[in-house]
Amino acid sequence: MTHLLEIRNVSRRFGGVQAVGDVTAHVNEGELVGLIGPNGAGKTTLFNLISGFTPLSGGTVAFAGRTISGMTPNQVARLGISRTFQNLRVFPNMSVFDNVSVGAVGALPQGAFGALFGGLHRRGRDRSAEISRRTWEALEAVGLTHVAAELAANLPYGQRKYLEIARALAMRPRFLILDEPAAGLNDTETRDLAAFIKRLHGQGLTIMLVEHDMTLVMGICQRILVLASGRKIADGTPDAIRTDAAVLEAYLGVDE
Amino acid sequence: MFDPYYLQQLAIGLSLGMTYALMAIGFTLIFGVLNVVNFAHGEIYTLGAFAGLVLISATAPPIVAVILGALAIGALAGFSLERIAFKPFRRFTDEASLKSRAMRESTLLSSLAVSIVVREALEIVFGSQMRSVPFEYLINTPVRVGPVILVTGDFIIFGVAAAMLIGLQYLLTRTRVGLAIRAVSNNPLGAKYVGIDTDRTIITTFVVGSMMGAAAGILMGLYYGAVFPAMGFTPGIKAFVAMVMGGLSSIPGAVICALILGISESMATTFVSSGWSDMVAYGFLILTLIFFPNGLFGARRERV
Amino acid sequence: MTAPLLSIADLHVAMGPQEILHGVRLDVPEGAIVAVLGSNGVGKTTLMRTVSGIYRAKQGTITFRGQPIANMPAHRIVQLGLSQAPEGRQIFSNMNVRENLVLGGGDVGLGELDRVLAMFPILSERLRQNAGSLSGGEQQMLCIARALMRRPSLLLLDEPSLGLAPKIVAQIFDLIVRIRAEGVSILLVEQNARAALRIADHAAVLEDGRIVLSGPADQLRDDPRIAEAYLGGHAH
Amino acid sequence: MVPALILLLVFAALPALLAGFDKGYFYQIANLALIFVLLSASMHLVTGVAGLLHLGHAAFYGVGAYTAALLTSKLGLGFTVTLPLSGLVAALVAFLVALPTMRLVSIYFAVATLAIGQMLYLVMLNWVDFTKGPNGVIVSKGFELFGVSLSGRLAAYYTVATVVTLSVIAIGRLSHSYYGNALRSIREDDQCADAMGVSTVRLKMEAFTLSAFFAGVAGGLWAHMTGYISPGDFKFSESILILAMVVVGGLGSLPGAVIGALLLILLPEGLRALGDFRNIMVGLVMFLSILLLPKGLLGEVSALRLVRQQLGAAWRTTGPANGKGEGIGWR
Amino acid sequence: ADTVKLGYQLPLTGDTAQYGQDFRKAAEIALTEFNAAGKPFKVEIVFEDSRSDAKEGTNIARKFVDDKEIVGVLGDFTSGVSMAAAQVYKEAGMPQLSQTASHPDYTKVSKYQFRNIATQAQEGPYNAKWMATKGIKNVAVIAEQTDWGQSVVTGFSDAVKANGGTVAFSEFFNRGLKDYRSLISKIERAKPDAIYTGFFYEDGAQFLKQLQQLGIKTPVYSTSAAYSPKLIELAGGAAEGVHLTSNFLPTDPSPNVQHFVDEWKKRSDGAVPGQFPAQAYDAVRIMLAAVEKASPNPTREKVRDALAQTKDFPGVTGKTSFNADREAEKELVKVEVKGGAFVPVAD
Ligand SMILES: Nc1ncnc2c1ncn2[C@@H]1O[C@H](COP(=O)(O)OP(=O)(O)OP(=O)(O)O)[C@@H](O)[C@H]1O
Ligand SMILES: Nc1ncnc2c1ncn2[C@@H]1O[C@H](COP(=O)(O)OP(=O)(O)OP(=O)(O)O)[C@@H](O)[C@H]1O
Ligand SMILES: [Mg+2]
Ligand SMILES: [Mg+2]
Repeated sequence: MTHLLEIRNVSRRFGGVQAVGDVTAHVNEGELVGLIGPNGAGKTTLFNLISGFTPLSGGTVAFAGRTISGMTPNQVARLGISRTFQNLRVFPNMSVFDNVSVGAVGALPQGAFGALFGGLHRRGRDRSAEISRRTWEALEAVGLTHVAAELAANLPYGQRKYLEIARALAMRPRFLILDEPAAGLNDTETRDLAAFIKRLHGQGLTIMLVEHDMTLVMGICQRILVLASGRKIADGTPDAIRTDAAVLEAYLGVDE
Repeated sequence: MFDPYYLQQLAIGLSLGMTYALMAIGFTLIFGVLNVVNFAHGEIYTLGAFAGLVLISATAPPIVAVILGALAIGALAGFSLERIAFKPFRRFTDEASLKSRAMRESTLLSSLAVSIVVREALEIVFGSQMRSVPFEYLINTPVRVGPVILVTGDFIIFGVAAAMLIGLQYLLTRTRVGLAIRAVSNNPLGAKYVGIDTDRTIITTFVVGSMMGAAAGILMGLYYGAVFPAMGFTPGIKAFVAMVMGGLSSIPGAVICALILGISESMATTFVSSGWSDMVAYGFLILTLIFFPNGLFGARRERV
Repeated sequence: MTAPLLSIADLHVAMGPQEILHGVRLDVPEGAIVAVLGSNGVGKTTLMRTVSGIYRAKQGTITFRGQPIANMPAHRIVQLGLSQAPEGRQIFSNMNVRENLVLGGGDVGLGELDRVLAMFPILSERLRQNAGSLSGGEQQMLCIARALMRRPSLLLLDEPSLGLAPKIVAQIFDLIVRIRAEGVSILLVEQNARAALRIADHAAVLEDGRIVLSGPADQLRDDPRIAEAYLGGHAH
Repeated sequence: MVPALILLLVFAALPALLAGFDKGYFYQIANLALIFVLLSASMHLVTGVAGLLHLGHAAFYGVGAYTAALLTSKLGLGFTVTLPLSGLVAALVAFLVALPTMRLVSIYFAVATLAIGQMLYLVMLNWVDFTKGPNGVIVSKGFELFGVSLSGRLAAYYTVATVVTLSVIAIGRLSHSYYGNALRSIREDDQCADAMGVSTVRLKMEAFTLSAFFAGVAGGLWAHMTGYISPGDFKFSESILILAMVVVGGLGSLPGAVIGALLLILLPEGLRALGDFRNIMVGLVMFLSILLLPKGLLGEVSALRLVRQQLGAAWRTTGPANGKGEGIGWR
Repeated sequence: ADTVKLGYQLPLTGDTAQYGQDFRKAAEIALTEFNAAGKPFKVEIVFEDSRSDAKEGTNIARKFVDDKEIVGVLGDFTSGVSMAAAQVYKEAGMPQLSQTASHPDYTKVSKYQFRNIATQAQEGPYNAKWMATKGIKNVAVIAEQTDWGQSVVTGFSDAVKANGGTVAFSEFFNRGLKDYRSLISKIERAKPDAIYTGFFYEDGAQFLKQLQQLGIKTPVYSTSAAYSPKLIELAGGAAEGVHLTSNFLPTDPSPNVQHFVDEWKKRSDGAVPGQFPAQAYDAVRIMLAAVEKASPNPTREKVRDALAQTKDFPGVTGKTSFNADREAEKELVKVEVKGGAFVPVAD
């Protein structure tokens, strides 16, 4: 059977650092997978390798049966993989609405022609309406409609996190990659976020997330991959991971 | 069998390149600390030349005094320029402004506006014609080196540029001040958190860079024997191009690219024609950028 | 009781027309760990930045060792012995790790380098690597390490555990306790309220730009309002 | 749409005002200002919206002007044909030169456009056999529409105003659309835009080409309006002038670009009484306006307001979902 | 009317302001004289700054055309601006007399365009002949890349070939080029007997200095455009021996030349005028004479006709007549730089 995402023997070196070494893993359609590991284990690098930001040193990545290694980030994105960044990257001088609409336009490009004459024929109008609708839906999904007109730079950190997620959702991805979505949120906020992610998952979205907040990861992920020093050291259910000796040693620390 | 003609052309190209390099050094230093193109650097260069000229015609001092005078004016001009055209834009600390293109290009344009005012003022005060430098001050006595003829100024410029380059490299990589300059250039907010007086660092850089610009101006005045308000324009563009081609942050890179520009111009004149020489220089630039999108010695873009 | 090391009174801070802090009062006694809690966007970072002199105070006083420092230039404040590991890290991404630390040392120099590197062994492996290419957590460690380089008498930590692995988080909190033992006072903003309250001596809750609750940390730990809002619904 | 209507109204009503003076001078300035409105609006697309510092815009203006001039003088074609061709040829040239350079970012992009502009200028100047080089080209035909002459004072004004208004409206639609948002995202963070599926290289190329198209149209207008063009009209300082217009008015804002152009064309004319000091004054006004309003006389209105208006309608027709994200069928 | 208005468009600011400023000075000398001469009417000149920018040049042209009292226009300086403005004057029937416009098609724009400058069609053959009499067979030609430079090269090269000489080398450089050494080395490789140059004094001085630096002794010939005391001031000893043509000699003892030179010196700290101010002075006086001839009640058309009839006008640049093409026919003088001064030579 084929998996939605298939990572085969992937590796990446930066000079002397083996950031990711020979990792093989997969994500099934409809799964919610966690990726954990110590700082510098290569989690973000792996995300970058999947989303086309970093070229592979070896191995292949396939999505929905198609090899995507070597594609540019926007090609990958248009296949339905959408991501957020570990360091928040919103478009500060654009409104919240406009920020999110970029995700929608990324997936449903409105060309120059459409922008010029879109109002004049049905297809163009439909396209614009569709983009508006997706944008608005994504904003509703994260509950940011009330600040749609605000400049993104004026949002507090927590709302920016949701903004970034909304932007990714506006693409209507098949596969969503979240890099430390809960960083900087307090426990209550993290709990809300966990519920939100779960809801997204419940609606059929495949999700992979990196997170250092174990309550969140253990609470919502169906399966967890563990990286350490660029290698996969474990892959299993939360319960299995929680007790895995190698994981305890490398990541969780003994007293958790 | 080598033809001394080509050697001569190469030497001329190198000498031309050195004149660009002389200006590019200060330009790159200033760009480095603010990451904004200082359009007024050409006017600093011109002011340096005029300062020297005024001194010469007023008191006919020894040449060292002329250079010192130019340096003083350069320092003063750099200081005022920073205060007038750049500092006011640092009053905005909110994120939207810091990351806004509009703010960035405004800073660039404010230096442009200042440069317009300075140039027009110079034209009103001194007229826009070329002014001659008394012959005893000129540094263009021919010198024959083997089959090649150069002038004394070529060696002086080489010496000065080399001294500036080595001095700055030392400053930037080996001293605390240099480290502070690089820190401010990289992350001004971060610099505040580690206790760097960003304002003073920027001013210092401006003063040093402008002194170098003014020194370049007076040297060029003595080298070509003519001083006029628009003299900074062409070398300014060439210095800008050299800086970007070299990779922005690398002063040696800017110098090397200035030499490449000079040589490509003289080679273009040799093999094509003088009218097209800039075409070749710009062609080189584009080619370089196609293969090295961050300049020859530029840092790669940061990871995402 | 001696005068507190840092004392903030009636602090108002505005960004443009909008006022963000409306009269904050907060003391950090010598040798104490003070935690500031609060949900997103209430102004914690604004408070920290104002203490460090990055933002201007519209009104109010901040005194450090009896000396008023409100609206003093940021670099002077740092030189007085008040370092911050800021939100967003603000490291020098185009410079290598060593240079970052050297800059952190400022005029105090490199005396602390070995000690600091011993606290963060990962960094000593990466001294020549560009800080911008470090992983998120590594950058966070660098940011804290840099602030320690000056041997500050007051350390401001804005969400130090952000992006760190659980094992490292535990280490960081141990570290905070350790450096307090060495005589460094600490003002801590933290989302991980549970951990923060465990190590803090005092704590304050910031809401909408005002301190709404403050007192000894163990008291706050048991306060039901805190439990509800910051500890995920149930105490401990 | 509303600003476009206002623009239309103003342009249409202006002659009533100018007629009061009965001065060819006012028409001349009005036409010139309009041409620069188009130039600065077209640069707005690249520099304001997509955030790419463009230092060679005047060259495409020149390509357009030369296209019109050479087609008229060599093939005897009239304005009706040459105007669209001016835009198309400029766009084509821009497309070709953009092919290798659009991967560049930030200042590297800027310096590449500087080089492109200078190279095109050198071609106009030095390729004497084709462009007549420094001799320039006399454009013997004025404005016309399918053979009907429009070179009377009023007719010429309306011709320029119509072309410019239509173009500015087109640029407005481009920048205040989702297409414009995609361009803006490149300005804000191109790597992140890339991750959102925005194909940055392609969009940069399109924006660059489109802006060259409108600059070319402006060139065609200028050629037929003055009747004589020479390379000096398109040198580097013109690019900088256009850039100044875009920035003074408010980078990122189309009305700002329009106002900036009007200001920097009208101001030097208005200050003629100051004699030799007028350019100092222009520099000072420019400086002060940037100093006091660094985000421009008119900051970025952003697509925001317009998109919201548009959205308001769109949203009502699709019907808002209730609640806070519950049951949203966003898949 | 008792005052008649003229317009003068010229660069008073910008990179070429030095020329415009000189023209204004020359015009003021001419105007003061005229108004002091007790004529039945006074003349007023409206000066407008074009910055050598075609945009501004056409704006000014419209402005002048609008002013019903203006019956004639002087200027502009560069051909580009003069040509652009000419399109306006042509349409409005405004006589335009430029002291310097050298574009080959300038006077072809319409019957309203006049110029007071020796064209290269005249100067080129004159110089070619001069060089031929000196036994120079093989020449190198360089000129600035402007419309004027273009006409320098064609006007001269054609004549050289017609005289049986050869042009060994011919190239254009961009105005304001600073380093001519590459070009000079290249010229020398062609081993010409002499170098013929089309440049203004700024470029000329640099060229001559660098020629000297490279130790090259090949004789240099140039046009009247380089004839300015500033050439010698800037180039110093390097200007020695340069051959030029001119139609204005400040040393000419004739009273009207001396009067102009004295007036000029008074207004410029004792500096001596060069070729261009002299042309401007004459252009203004030719225009004034035409206005006088067209009075009373001069109109644009009448001024144009009067201008066209200008015959043997006794100016400081010699006698000027306009031919049927409204080109000035000038008497040229041969000059050489000797001992730091321009000295007329017989041959
Ligand atoms: N461009 C680069 N040059 C050198 N080393 C790099 C580069 N990019 C990443 N690395 C190194 O690769 C390793 C993996 O980094 P990565 O960002 O993937 O870690 P991570 O698992 O996401 O960690 P964290 O949880 O801290 O975010 C790190 O040690 C980092 O220093
Ligand atoms: N530079 C600024 N310009 C405008 N508004 C700002 C600025 N800095 C902060 N704000 C606003 O002030 C409020 C408080 O922000 P602050 O960053 O201090 O919150 P915080 O408590 O640190 O939140 P977080 O937990 O997200 O870090 C927010 O609403 C934010 O939008
Ligand atoms: Mg990471
Ligand atoms: Mg914060």
